[in-house]
Amino acid sequence: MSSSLHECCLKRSEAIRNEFPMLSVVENGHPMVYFNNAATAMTPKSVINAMTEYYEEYGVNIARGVDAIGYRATHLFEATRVKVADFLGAERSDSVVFTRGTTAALNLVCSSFGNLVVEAGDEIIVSGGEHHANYIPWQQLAKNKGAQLVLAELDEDGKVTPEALQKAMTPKTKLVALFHISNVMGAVHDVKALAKVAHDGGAYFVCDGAQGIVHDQINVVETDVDFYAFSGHKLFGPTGVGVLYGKYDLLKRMPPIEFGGEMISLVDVYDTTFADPPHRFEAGTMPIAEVIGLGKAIDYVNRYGYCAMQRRVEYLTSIAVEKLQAQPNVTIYNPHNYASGIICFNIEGIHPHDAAGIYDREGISLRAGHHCSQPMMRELKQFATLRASLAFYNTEEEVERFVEATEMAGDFLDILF
Amino acid sequence: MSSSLHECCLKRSEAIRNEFPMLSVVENGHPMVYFNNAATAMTPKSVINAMTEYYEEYGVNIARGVDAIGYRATHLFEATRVKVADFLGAERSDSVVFTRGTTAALNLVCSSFGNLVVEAGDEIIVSGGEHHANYIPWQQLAKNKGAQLVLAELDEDGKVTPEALQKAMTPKTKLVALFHISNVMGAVHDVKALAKVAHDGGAYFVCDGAQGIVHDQINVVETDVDFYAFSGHKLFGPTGVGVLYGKYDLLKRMPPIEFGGEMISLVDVYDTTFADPPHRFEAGTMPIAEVIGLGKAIDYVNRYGYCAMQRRVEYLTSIAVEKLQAQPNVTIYNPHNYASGIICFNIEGIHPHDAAGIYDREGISLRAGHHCSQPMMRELKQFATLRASLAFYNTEEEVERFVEATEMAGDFLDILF
Amino acid sequence: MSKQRKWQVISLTYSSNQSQKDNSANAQLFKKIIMDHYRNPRNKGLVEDDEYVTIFLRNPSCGDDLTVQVKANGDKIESIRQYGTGCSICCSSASMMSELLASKTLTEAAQLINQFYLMVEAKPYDEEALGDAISLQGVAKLPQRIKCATLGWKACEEALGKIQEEQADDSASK
Amino acid sequence: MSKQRKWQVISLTYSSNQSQKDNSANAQLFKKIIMDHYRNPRNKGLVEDDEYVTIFLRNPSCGDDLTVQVKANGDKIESIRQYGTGCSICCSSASMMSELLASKTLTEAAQLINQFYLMVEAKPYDEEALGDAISLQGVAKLPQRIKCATLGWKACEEALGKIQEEQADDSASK
Ligand SMILES: Cc1ncc(COP(=O)(O)O)c(C=O)c1O
Ligand SMILES: Cc1ncc(COP(=O)(O)O)c(C=O)c1O
Ligand code: FES
Ligand code: FES
Repeated sequence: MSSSLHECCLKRSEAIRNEFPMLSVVENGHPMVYFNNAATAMTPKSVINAMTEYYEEYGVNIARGVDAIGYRATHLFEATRVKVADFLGAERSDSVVFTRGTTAALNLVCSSFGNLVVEAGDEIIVSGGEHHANYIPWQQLAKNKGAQLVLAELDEDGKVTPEALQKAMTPKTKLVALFHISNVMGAVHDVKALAKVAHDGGAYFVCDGAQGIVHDQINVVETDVDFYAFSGHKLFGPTGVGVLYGKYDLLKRMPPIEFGGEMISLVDVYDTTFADPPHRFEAGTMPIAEVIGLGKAIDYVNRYGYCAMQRRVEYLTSIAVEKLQAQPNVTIYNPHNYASGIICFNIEGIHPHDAAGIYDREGISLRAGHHCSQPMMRELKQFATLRASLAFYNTEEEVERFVEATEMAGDFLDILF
Repeated sequence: MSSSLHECCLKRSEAIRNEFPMLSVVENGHPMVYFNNAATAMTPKSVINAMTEYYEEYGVNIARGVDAIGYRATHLFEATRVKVADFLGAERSDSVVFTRGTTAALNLVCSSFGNLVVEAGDEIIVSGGEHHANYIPWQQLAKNKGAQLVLAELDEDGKVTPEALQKAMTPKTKLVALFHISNVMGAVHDVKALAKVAHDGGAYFVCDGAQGIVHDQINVVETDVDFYAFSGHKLFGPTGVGVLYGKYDLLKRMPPIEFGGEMISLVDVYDTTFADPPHRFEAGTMPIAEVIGLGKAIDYVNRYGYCAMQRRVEYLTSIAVEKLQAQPNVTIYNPHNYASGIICFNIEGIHPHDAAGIYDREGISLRAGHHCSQPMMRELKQFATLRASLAFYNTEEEVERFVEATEMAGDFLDILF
Repeated sequence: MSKQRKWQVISLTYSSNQSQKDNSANAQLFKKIIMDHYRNPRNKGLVEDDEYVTIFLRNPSCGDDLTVQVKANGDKIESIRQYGTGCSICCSSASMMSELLASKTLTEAAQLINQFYLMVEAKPYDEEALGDAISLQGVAKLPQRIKCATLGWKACEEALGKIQEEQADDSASK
Repeated sequence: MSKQRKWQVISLTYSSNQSQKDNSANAQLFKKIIMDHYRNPRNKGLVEDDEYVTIFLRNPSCGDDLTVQVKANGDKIESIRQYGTGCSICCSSASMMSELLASKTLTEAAQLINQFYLMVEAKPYDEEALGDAISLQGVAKLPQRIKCATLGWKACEEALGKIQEEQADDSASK
């Protein structure tokens, strides 16, 4: 990580801000403050340019035929697989499957692997802090199989401790599916410890890394997760692409769930033999530009280094939390979780969407709603919350403006006039 | 279609060539001749720019919250749905589901609808001319259900006539899945007549429009297809996006097959109620930039008009076929199918990939292989073929260079030196 | 302040060219009306009564929901109830709707609902007819909040449709 | 033309600075060698014999496939058979492989396979050792065809691995 910037440099660096074109957007007359990074992060120029280059210079299909232009596309596509594997600390690149996103990746594990291993009477453990993408698939699988969905207990920070997971485990537990970082509470799981508890109890461990990949370097070998999923668009990459990492011997056992071009070995009239992983799970034309763009996003993260990004996010989040806490009508549901840049809060007596209207008027983009986690809302006993989510390219001034806007939230009807 | 260009204008128009940056690529020292349009078409600037604009100006998530920037993204995304519906002649835009591509769309129909309606003992009709994406899903469904996969007979052009379909129909036929235009033979189906035969026999009709959408305007209401699938990247749009059109009342009956954000209505601990179509089938973050790009591609096609494109493709294909036929060692498997721009051929005694090497050296990009249709290869009794596929932006000069390269194919070992 | 009077003020303000000051006076009035409906919602709370047609609607863009109950007597609306979780626009709008449409005929109600839709879509509409609801005209410049504002009206529209269906069924079976 | 002689020509050509003419003469010779293996493949056709280890490999980028059979006696290869559908590079390469590796020891064969990989990846390799196969050195500038050229060698490599496994098992069980 020798090439990564130190915090001080990062702070001063206009260069970083220039790399993200969306940072210059003016929203309702104000330079936009984008505090909705946990929904979708901004995309640096290098990623956008790489995709434009694909469409302008070698925008062809991959893995089909042997001409030079097709080889360039195929090569860059497959080189990205290697890059992703390195990024995750995976031992082999063919344990990296490209998907449409985290949701598709988790659904793939569930409908293929889950369907294979879970039987009636088994138990599947999730938490109430899961995003719907890591909750509903398991819930539906349990329902269809006659298995039992079990919710591990959350502590007050919104995470499952290894002890809590241990308590939820029984001899019937077949699989544990938990987030790496929560998208509502920003809680950070000790993935390695949780995976160990699961494995020691004879269960598989699936990790939803949609938020985790952004803020916390994962090593799939050290943590020993069986599956890990994430999306491009949250990691400064494009929409339409995501990754499922799986241990190769597990992938190897999994049947494909989509059928089409490039995933077959031999198609006979009444049956088909399928290619090995990862291609077995990559039917049809892949999101080629998007995979290449994701590779550039990973280059970007590697260039700056997790360390510098993390420090910056924690710093910004801590001052935002401190200033918000000074406002008596603000309730912060996760006052201790700085690492993810996520602040989950409400303003007393003001519907979160009404408050969001004021933030919007002030050019501040954040999110109001259930954040695709109705189970978590139930745990918080809220219909909805506000969520500010910060990235390393945000600034103190932006935090200031955010806090000021919070003070105006009571005038929510003003937006109508 | 008043704004579409006439053929003469189209032919002369440098402007068109300038709209496709990839047309200026130099390949192995020659200006590239791209005759691989059936695999993936080139992307015009307007499409690339629209996606860049998304990432630079409003690259946020959709359908979440109510701020202005999110509204812009959501609005453009949903406006594209209306545009696609209009383009297909569909009556309502909520019968348009966005997917990762044709393959994902056909798999969705198969695993959700097919799984719902097909029972043991039923018959599913496909043809040997299908792309794997419209063959293997049905084959596997039949296998899993104990249903029977039936192949309708192809005529010498490589298509199923309404009479041939009629012959294949039995009272057990539950579903018919056929291409609109074949990706190997370029044969064009009479979709309306085939759908009628299927419906009269009490079966559903699924149409694979991956190639058809490019060359033949479809009206889903007039043809009365139950489902129609296509990809963005073949229609001058981006990778990573496709469309499933379905009759709304059929979509309404279908269970979702992927679970996650934005496709739910209410998530309870042990069960979930799902949103109405199309969102029921659009779990998680969609390929937002790609959908917006697809909308621009449709604008592009609408601007020029099918009519002008078709005439141009037919004209270029007919001269290419004529000139190839003058070469004694060339066998053309589909000498009568000009409409699709697809020429399926082999050169006697030369492995298609060896020939492709010479074309590549000459800067000509075409495809060799089984074209993701091993059943069709069996029908042709070939391991593989060459396939040139032309688009309206190709030129007579390019056809000339293609024919000249064909004459050199015998020197295929030259590429090694 | 009688309803009558409110209407006058409003139509006055909106039929002439206004100074900045008038405008903000107007805004103050409108805000008061909205806040009043938000804090003291009319016809809030549901009833268990088979004579009511009940419609549950969810706003997909935020996840909030609203239930509207309508009871008709012949071609006249007798009572409207409403209950839900929503933002100020949604809740106040539902309250205004319930007040405005109660005791109207089915046809009149349908027309008023349409007028409301026209207003929030920034199209010409009949200001005189909408009562308190014209205080929500600012929604026209917040397209992303149209769904909030119309949720109650949509629910009522669906309820009216159902009532008419039922009435048609009844008279057919007679 | 004896094998010995072919090697000489080749190593000569490649150890000195060549004129354009030498180069093209060389190309002509290489082409002849490749074409000869393509048209008259050595050891082509499979046998039904349990003493052979059989490996079937598919080239995923084109769908072609190749089957290689290897029979060993102790640490020596006794016979190699090959059969498949592939392009000229694939088929000729498999033929050259079958000729070169037959009668080598397992260790020698493994080393030669490695030399071949080095050659097509444009890395330094031992020209003297590869026999006719050096005629395929041009593959090094066609990365998209490396899979074609190496398919036969990969299959043989897998067969050798399997043979060694079997021998290890055998000696363990003794
Ligand atoms: C006829 C046909 N069907 C289906 C497909 C699959 O499309 P995609 O790879 O975009 O999913 C193709 C493209 O190769 C095709 O030509
Ligand atoms: C924790 C978590 N899991 C899963 C997802 C789903 O990701 P996507 O919408 O990219 O499929 C998200 C994003 O919203 C998330 O935050
Ligand atoms: S934000 Fe939910 S109804 Fe207005
Ligand atoms: S092209 Fe298939 S092996 Fe060479």
